[in-house]
Amino acid sequence: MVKKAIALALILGLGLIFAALLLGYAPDAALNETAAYYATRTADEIGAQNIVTAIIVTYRGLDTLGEVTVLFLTAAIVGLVLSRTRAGDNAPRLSDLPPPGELLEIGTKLLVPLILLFGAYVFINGHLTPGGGFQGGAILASAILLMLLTDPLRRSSHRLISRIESSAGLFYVVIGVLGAALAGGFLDNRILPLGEFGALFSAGAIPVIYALIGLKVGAEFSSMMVSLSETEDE
Amino acid sequence: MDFEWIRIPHALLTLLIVFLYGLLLGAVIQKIGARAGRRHGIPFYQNYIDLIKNYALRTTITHGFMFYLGPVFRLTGGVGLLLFVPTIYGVAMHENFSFAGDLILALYFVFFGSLGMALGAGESGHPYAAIGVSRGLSQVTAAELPFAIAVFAVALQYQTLSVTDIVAAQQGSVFNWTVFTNPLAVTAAMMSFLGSMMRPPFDVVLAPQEIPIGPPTEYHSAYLALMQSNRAIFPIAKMVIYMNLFFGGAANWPVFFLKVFLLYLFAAFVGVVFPRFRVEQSVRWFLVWGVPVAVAGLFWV
Amino acid sequence: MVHIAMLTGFVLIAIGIYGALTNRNILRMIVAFTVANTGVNIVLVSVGYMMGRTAPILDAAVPVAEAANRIIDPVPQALVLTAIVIGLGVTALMLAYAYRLYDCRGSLDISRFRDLKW
Amino acid sequence: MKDELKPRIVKGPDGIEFEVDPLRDYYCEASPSVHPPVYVKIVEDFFNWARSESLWILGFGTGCGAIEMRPLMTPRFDAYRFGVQWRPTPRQANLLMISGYLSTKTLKRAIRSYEQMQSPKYVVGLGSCTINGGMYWDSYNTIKKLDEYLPVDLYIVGCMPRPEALLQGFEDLKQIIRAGKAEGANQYAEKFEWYKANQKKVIHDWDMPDYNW
Amino acid sequence: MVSAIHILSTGLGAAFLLGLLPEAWRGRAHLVTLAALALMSAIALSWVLAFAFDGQQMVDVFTAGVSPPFAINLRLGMAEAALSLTVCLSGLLSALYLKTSLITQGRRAMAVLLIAVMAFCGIILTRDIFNLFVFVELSVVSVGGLVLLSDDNRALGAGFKYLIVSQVVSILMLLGVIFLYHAGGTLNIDTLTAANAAGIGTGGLAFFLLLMAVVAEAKPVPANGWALDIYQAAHPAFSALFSAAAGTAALFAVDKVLVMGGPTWPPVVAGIGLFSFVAANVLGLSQTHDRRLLGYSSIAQIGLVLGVVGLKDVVGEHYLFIAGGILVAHAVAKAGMFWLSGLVAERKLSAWAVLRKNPILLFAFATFVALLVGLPPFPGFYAKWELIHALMAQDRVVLVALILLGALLEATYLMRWFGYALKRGADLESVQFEVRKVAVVLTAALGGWGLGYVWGELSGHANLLHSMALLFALGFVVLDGLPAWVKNTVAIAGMSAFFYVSYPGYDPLQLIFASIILLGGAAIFVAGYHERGRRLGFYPSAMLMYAGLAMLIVADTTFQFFAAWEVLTVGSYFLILRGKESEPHALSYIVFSLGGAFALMAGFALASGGVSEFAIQGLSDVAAEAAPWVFVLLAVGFMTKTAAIGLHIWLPGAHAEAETDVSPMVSGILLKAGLFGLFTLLMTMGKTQMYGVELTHVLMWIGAISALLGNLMAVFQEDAKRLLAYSSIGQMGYALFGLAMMNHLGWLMALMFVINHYVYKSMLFLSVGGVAKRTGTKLMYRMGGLITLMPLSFVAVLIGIIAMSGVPPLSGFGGRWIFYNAIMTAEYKLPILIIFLSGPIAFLYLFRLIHTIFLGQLKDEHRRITEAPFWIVVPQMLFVAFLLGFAVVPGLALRHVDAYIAQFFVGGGLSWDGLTITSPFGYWSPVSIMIVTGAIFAVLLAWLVFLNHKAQKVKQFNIVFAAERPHRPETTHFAWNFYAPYRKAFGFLLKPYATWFWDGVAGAFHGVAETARRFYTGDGQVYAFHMLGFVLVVYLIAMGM
Repeated sequence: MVKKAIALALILGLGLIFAALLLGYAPDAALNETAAYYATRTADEIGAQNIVTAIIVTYRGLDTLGEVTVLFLTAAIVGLVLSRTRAGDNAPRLSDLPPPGELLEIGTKLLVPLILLFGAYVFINGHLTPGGGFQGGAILASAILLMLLTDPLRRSSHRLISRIESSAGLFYVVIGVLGAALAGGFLDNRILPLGEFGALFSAGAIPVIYALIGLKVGAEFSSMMVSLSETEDE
Repeated sequence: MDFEWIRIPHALLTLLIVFLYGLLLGAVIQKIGARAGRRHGIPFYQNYIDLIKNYALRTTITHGFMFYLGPVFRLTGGVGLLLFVPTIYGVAMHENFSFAGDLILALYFVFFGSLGMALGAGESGHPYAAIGVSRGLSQVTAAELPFAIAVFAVALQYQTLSVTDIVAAQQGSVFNWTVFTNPLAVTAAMMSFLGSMMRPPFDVVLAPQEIPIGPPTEYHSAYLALMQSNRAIFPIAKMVIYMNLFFGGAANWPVFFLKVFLLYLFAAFVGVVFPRFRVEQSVRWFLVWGVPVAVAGLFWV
Repeated sequence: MVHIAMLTGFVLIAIGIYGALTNRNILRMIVAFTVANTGVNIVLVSVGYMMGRTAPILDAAVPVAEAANRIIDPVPQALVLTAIVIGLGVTALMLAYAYRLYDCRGSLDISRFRDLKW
Repeated sequence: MKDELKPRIVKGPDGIEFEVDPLRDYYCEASPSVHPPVYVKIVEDFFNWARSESLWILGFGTGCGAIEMRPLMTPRFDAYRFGVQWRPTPRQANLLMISGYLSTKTLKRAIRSYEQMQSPKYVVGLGSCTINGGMYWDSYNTIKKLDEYLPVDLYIVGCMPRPEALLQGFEDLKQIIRAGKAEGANQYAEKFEWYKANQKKVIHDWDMPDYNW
Repeated sequence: MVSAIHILSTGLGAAFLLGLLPEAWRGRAHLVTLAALALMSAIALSWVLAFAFDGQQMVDVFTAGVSPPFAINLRLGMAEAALSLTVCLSGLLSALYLKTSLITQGRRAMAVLLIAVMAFCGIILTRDIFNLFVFVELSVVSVGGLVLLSDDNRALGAGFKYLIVSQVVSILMLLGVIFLYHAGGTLNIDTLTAANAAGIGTGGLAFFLLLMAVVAEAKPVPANGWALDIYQAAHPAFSALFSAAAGTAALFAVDKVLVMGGPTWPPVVAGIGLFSFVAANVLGLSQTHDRRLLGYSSIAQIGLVLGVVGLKDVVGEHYLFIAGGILVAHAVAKAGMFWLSGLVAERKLSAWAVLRKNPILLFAFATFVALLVGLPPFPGFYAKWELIHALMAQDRVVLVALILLGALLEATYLMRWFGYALKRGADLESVQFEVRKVAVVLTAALGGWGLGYVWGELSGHANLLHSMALLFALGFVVLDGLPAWVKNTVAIAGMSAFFYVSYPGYDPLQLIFASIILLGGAAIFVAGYHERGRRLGFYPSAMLMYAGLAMLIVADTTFQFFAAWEVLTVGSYFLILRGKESEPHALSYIVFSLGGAFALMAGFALASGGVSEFAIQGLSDVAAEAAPWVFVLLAVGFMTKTAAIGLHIWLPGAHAEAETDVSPMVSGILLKAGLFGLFTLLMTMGKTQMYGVELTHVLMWIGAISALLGNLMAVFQEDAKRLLAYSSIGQMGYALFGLAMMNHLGWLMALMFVINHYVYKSMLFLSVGGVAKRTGTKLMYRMGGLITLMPLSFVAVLIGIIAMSGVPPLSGFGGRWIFYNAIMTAEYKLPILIIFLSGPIAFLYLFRLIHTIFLGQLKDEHRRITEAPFWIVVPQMLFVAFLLGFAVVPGLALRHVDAYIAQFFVGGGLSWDGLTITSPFGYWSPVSIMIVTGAIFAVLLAWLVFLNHKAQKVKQFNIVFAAERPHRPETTHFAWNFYAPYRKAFGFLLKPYATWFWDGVAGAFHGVAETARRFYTGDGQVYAFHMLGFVLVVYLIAMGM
């Protein structure tokens, strides 16, 4: 009880700060300098229609690299943690599990290729339309999730997932380094021609990076889900 | 300072006079004490005989080398103390070796004998000797304090540490004596004097039956003879200092004899009247009564 | 509008944190934190929102020349994406922890993991 | 033999063990030797005079006669007049007064004290008990003839002798000393074996070296 | 030059690359990890070197080919490069250290480690607040992962607590970032600063949230319970990284962020930092778990740097030097300590005793402790000096006091720990340490020394590692494998040669001290020949002390003086610690010494007004309002060394329990350092008044009371060496008294004391030590009658006590004589009473010393012992000869000094008339006294021997014993409680008030620590409460300001 009271008091205190922030907040009338720069210069400098993508992949590419790394890290750690407890070989017992059902099985077979395709679409078009590597990657991973739901005992290849994940990451870093070497700086997308504004193959290396991110995110989510599902074995 | 060899026989003469007088005085004082108890007491020449008797013993024992050194230290202390202070004021013959040092030398030389004696007594391995030393040293630390302060007061008063100069400053009239110019300091010093004379009430050091006379309990024959000699010389040497510092010194032997006798008598008088203190009692007595008086004397200057 | 969204975000944060502070169950704490994270994300996007403007995509509807006056601030949108993904990562990590904690103690009560203290 | 006098094995600080024999290690083993007068007669006479005029008694009351010695210090008798003084330690005393009967237990102490005195030293037996046992002639634990154990220079008879007798005794002792006849210490050294044999005959728990230096 | 971005890309690339390697290639994967970390380190190193030597300017690294603020940029300056290097190296070494563990865990674990290091570097390098958030989160996640590597299951709980708190922090941070963006229209730190975003609208609040989030990463007290749990439970190699790298990164982040906030916030950060510093150190006092203790220490150190960061404006140009110095020293030391803890099997502090089995590790441990405590010649030392001076320059007295208090507390528990390691756990089984891990630890230790050198070069003062004396001392570390006698010879030769070379440069005062230190030290070393074997550790410690002393007396500036002071303190601490039972005493020694040293530092800083290079002579020109405080601080500092009463409680144990030939060094020589300091102080500042009280009069009182109580306590000691130790307190009291009299003869007397005390105390300690060696005890009543068995030792003690008691004709009398002459002109007389009383008391204990040891009854078990070892006796005989010589011709030394002192006091000096020395009041002829006394003595001795030469030699039980016989020597030796009657009279003065007081202080601190640490309940939610509460409280305080 005391604890809740203290918690409440603290939250109230925090609320005061929040209130100050809220009351002191006045929406900008015009874009601030940074946003205005992005609005006006993105087309020339980056060649991407989607300004958010331009910011994510190029202007703030380092953030994104870090973000990808967080996922990579989490996946690695989850793998590490869960592999440590996965001691011994308790063979899963099929009979314990209810059958997935025909609808799910067939639906999965039907949907997984579609989902994969959609995911690829989303990350390849990331510089043009809303969406991008993360969204696409998440969609890719949902396909794997579906497969796991259908057959909880399916053992996807850790090795493959990890290969995809690592090579995507490595290429990402390599592209970044190339940017520093060939163009204006680390992760500069202009190592490839900017192309025609609004075209699929435009905005320099952004589509490549987004593809890599998509693959990587997809692989990482998958790897986490696989790891987590494997813990059910025990 | 140029040294003249004639000083040596002169000093020895002083020593002889003081030694003989000291033995006599010891007996006389004892006799006076006996008279206070309505006895006759020892003959006045008894000390001489005792001394001869002790030299005449046929067998002796020794506990080791330090056992020899004890009495030697002791007597060296007494003789040295006497000879480092001018005995008779204004008589070059009896200035002894006072060129070697001033009052401070005399003050510290007092300890020379005590320390040596304590060592020799310790060598005997006798616990009573050690107990006696323990008591003696304990008592003397407190007893010396009023005296040290009084001496300091006197030195400040006359702005010198030279005994001769201090005596010189007291010449002219009886009222120039320190005892009149700074009675408080002298009072304090006389308290110390009582403490250093090994007479009641401060003679628990020698408690004759409890710790058979303490430090010298193992001493006999010539060892004892040397200590007896010291018993004759050392108190007088000390009284010479007192006399010089506080009572105008002595310009000739008769005055010397008189003043020393009176000083001795003072100690004997107190000793006859008062019972014995325990060590901690005497320590407290000096701290509680002696020191404040001495400090008052110091501020009197 | 903006204030309402923002208020919602703040309330969600407060609820989330309160939940995390008072629920002893680790899984509930994790859920509470995701609630709080959601609140933060709402606050993030609401900061960039401007009334009457459109999404920052330079297509036919928004020519480059007018973009500065037509679109909302794209930066919070970029940030929120990163924040979401990071939040997800941390949540996953916490879940992994939850799994291991349960594994070694057989309990998900946070107050049972107090053997390190003082 | 008492435990503390038995040889014992002791371990030194360096860990090496060795034997300690108290009688040998803690006590001087030398025997007393005879010290005849060495100076020419006149000097020896002078010294004897000094010795006689400076009698230092060991303050050790052995028996009931000790009571009679106390008055000697009082104004009435005042033995100090005659050069007689009491010393608390045997080292400085040269006259041992055996005051009355002497039990065998006290004999041991008397012997020790006597041996620790430096020669020339004198023994005076007080009262009949020291001569022949007196009224305790058949006692199981007093010695009968002091002379068999210590070299007595002078007996003062009486049971007990009065202080006046003691004063007279001192005068007699002085005469003996001046005459050079008070050589008890040398006699003791010469007949040391005999004295020891007599002493050990009555003292059954002999637990000291043969001669106490 | 390789761009800084590649520090990050290398880490990331390698992490991803690891995923491509086959699972089975674990060894190779580890090599890849090491290579990547090495490459990152190399890049950072190349930049550090470029900044240091090529005059390279700070560079901005743009990403995305767009200039900031529109794209993220990194910045690389000297600080960034150096800190990145620290981070990368600690990562590299940890990876090396973790080899086995990493190979077992596989490549994913290595990837996590790589990313952690990369993230820390990112935090340091980035100039974008959101990017900062990303790197912070990366570090959070990777730390969370690494914690899982621990074998300790409890680490899981700790890691989860960390994540809980991190969630709260990240929420705050994101809110801060976004509102700051809103206020400033950008995410770039520099642009935000320029736009004063924190001053616009909600920007201030947003900045506050961001700042709190970043500060939280620096683990401030009390919002840091999670960090302690992690330190305690995580794998030590990880904790090393966490402490060294994460702390470094977090601090730098605070530094970066703070510039945005304007002037309001630095004081807040400083307050948080210093509070953490002090609080963590208090809490550390009651820790018994080694890693948790390191955690507390880590938090404290980072708190200190955080404080410095907050005080950036105050410390001004030295900011990087100070903050960097403390930070890198902390990083190296803490990493090293954690690595060491991985080599120790048990978690008790005393379990570190196992390090004794390997001198390299012990050396490393000592180095790390010294780095943390900030002892010379390590960076923390220079940094602390500059910091205190910079603060003093701005009159930040309270801050100075807080910092010094915290530093002292930290030193206390670290030194205590070091003492445990050196002295506890008697029988250790042999342990095999992995060479790889030892190499890692050694690298860190050597790195620490390297940093010491670098900071010395940077300091603007003379580099301590260029000092001949110190180098010579450190050389003994290298020579330590040689046999003791070789080292002994080298030491003696070296000190003599040093004296010979330096001789022309000394003024008379310095000459006296130098003779005692160098020649006297060499003389005591002679006793060292009796030691067989190698005597590991002795010579470096002793020479360190001597080096410090030698540097002290020639110091011109306050810095040199202080540095020398610390060096000698450290050396003597190691020396004292060598004794068998000396561990607690060595601890109290070092704590008091450091406390004193801090007082000195504060005093110097105050005197110089914050100028760090300040000539000692300048003390005479200190501004009037500061002068009394300077005087008090310096005097207190020096008096801790001379063990003035009240500050003395370390001395008896330290001196008594030290080894036989160490006691004379620390007593006869070391104490003189304090006197030298007091000389310097009084010579330059002279009489100073505070609120109308003449401070030299206060010193007189202290000196007099020290003399009295020191002597009095010596009287009642049963332990011979303790007796001598207490006597030293008394003697130093005398000397202090003499100095404080502020007249010619008083000073001369003090100098006499300097010489005499050295001689007789060295001699007595050696003799007593030799006796103790032979008898196997220091308790006097268990000795007795040794005179025939150890005659030479007896002679030494005899001469020693005659000299010491001041009895003519030996030289002690000279001191007394000068003393009496000096007090004749003293203007203030009251304390003299006490001195008078204490004088004769010396007789008591001196007699007891010689009597109960050498005279009286010999004990059974001592019947076969022999004279003390030859080489212990040799120096004693040297001293005897010297004492006799000095007694006859004291003028040899005194004349020069007398003339030297004459320049400070007009008149009142001595004059030499042939062999007689005269003062304005009296005279003294040492030769005559010697001859007269000697002649009388010789005649009487000849007379007595002639008469009694035939005396029968008797044995010890041939005593008159009231007609009985003694039973045993033990019951016949009157020795125990020798001065029982005296105790009845003076016992009330002997109550250990000072000990009670200091015990009370120590107890209070421990009590506070014991109570306060219960604040960390171990509950993750409570920690989150702490975090939130911390933020709110800081908010309220900041709003109130």
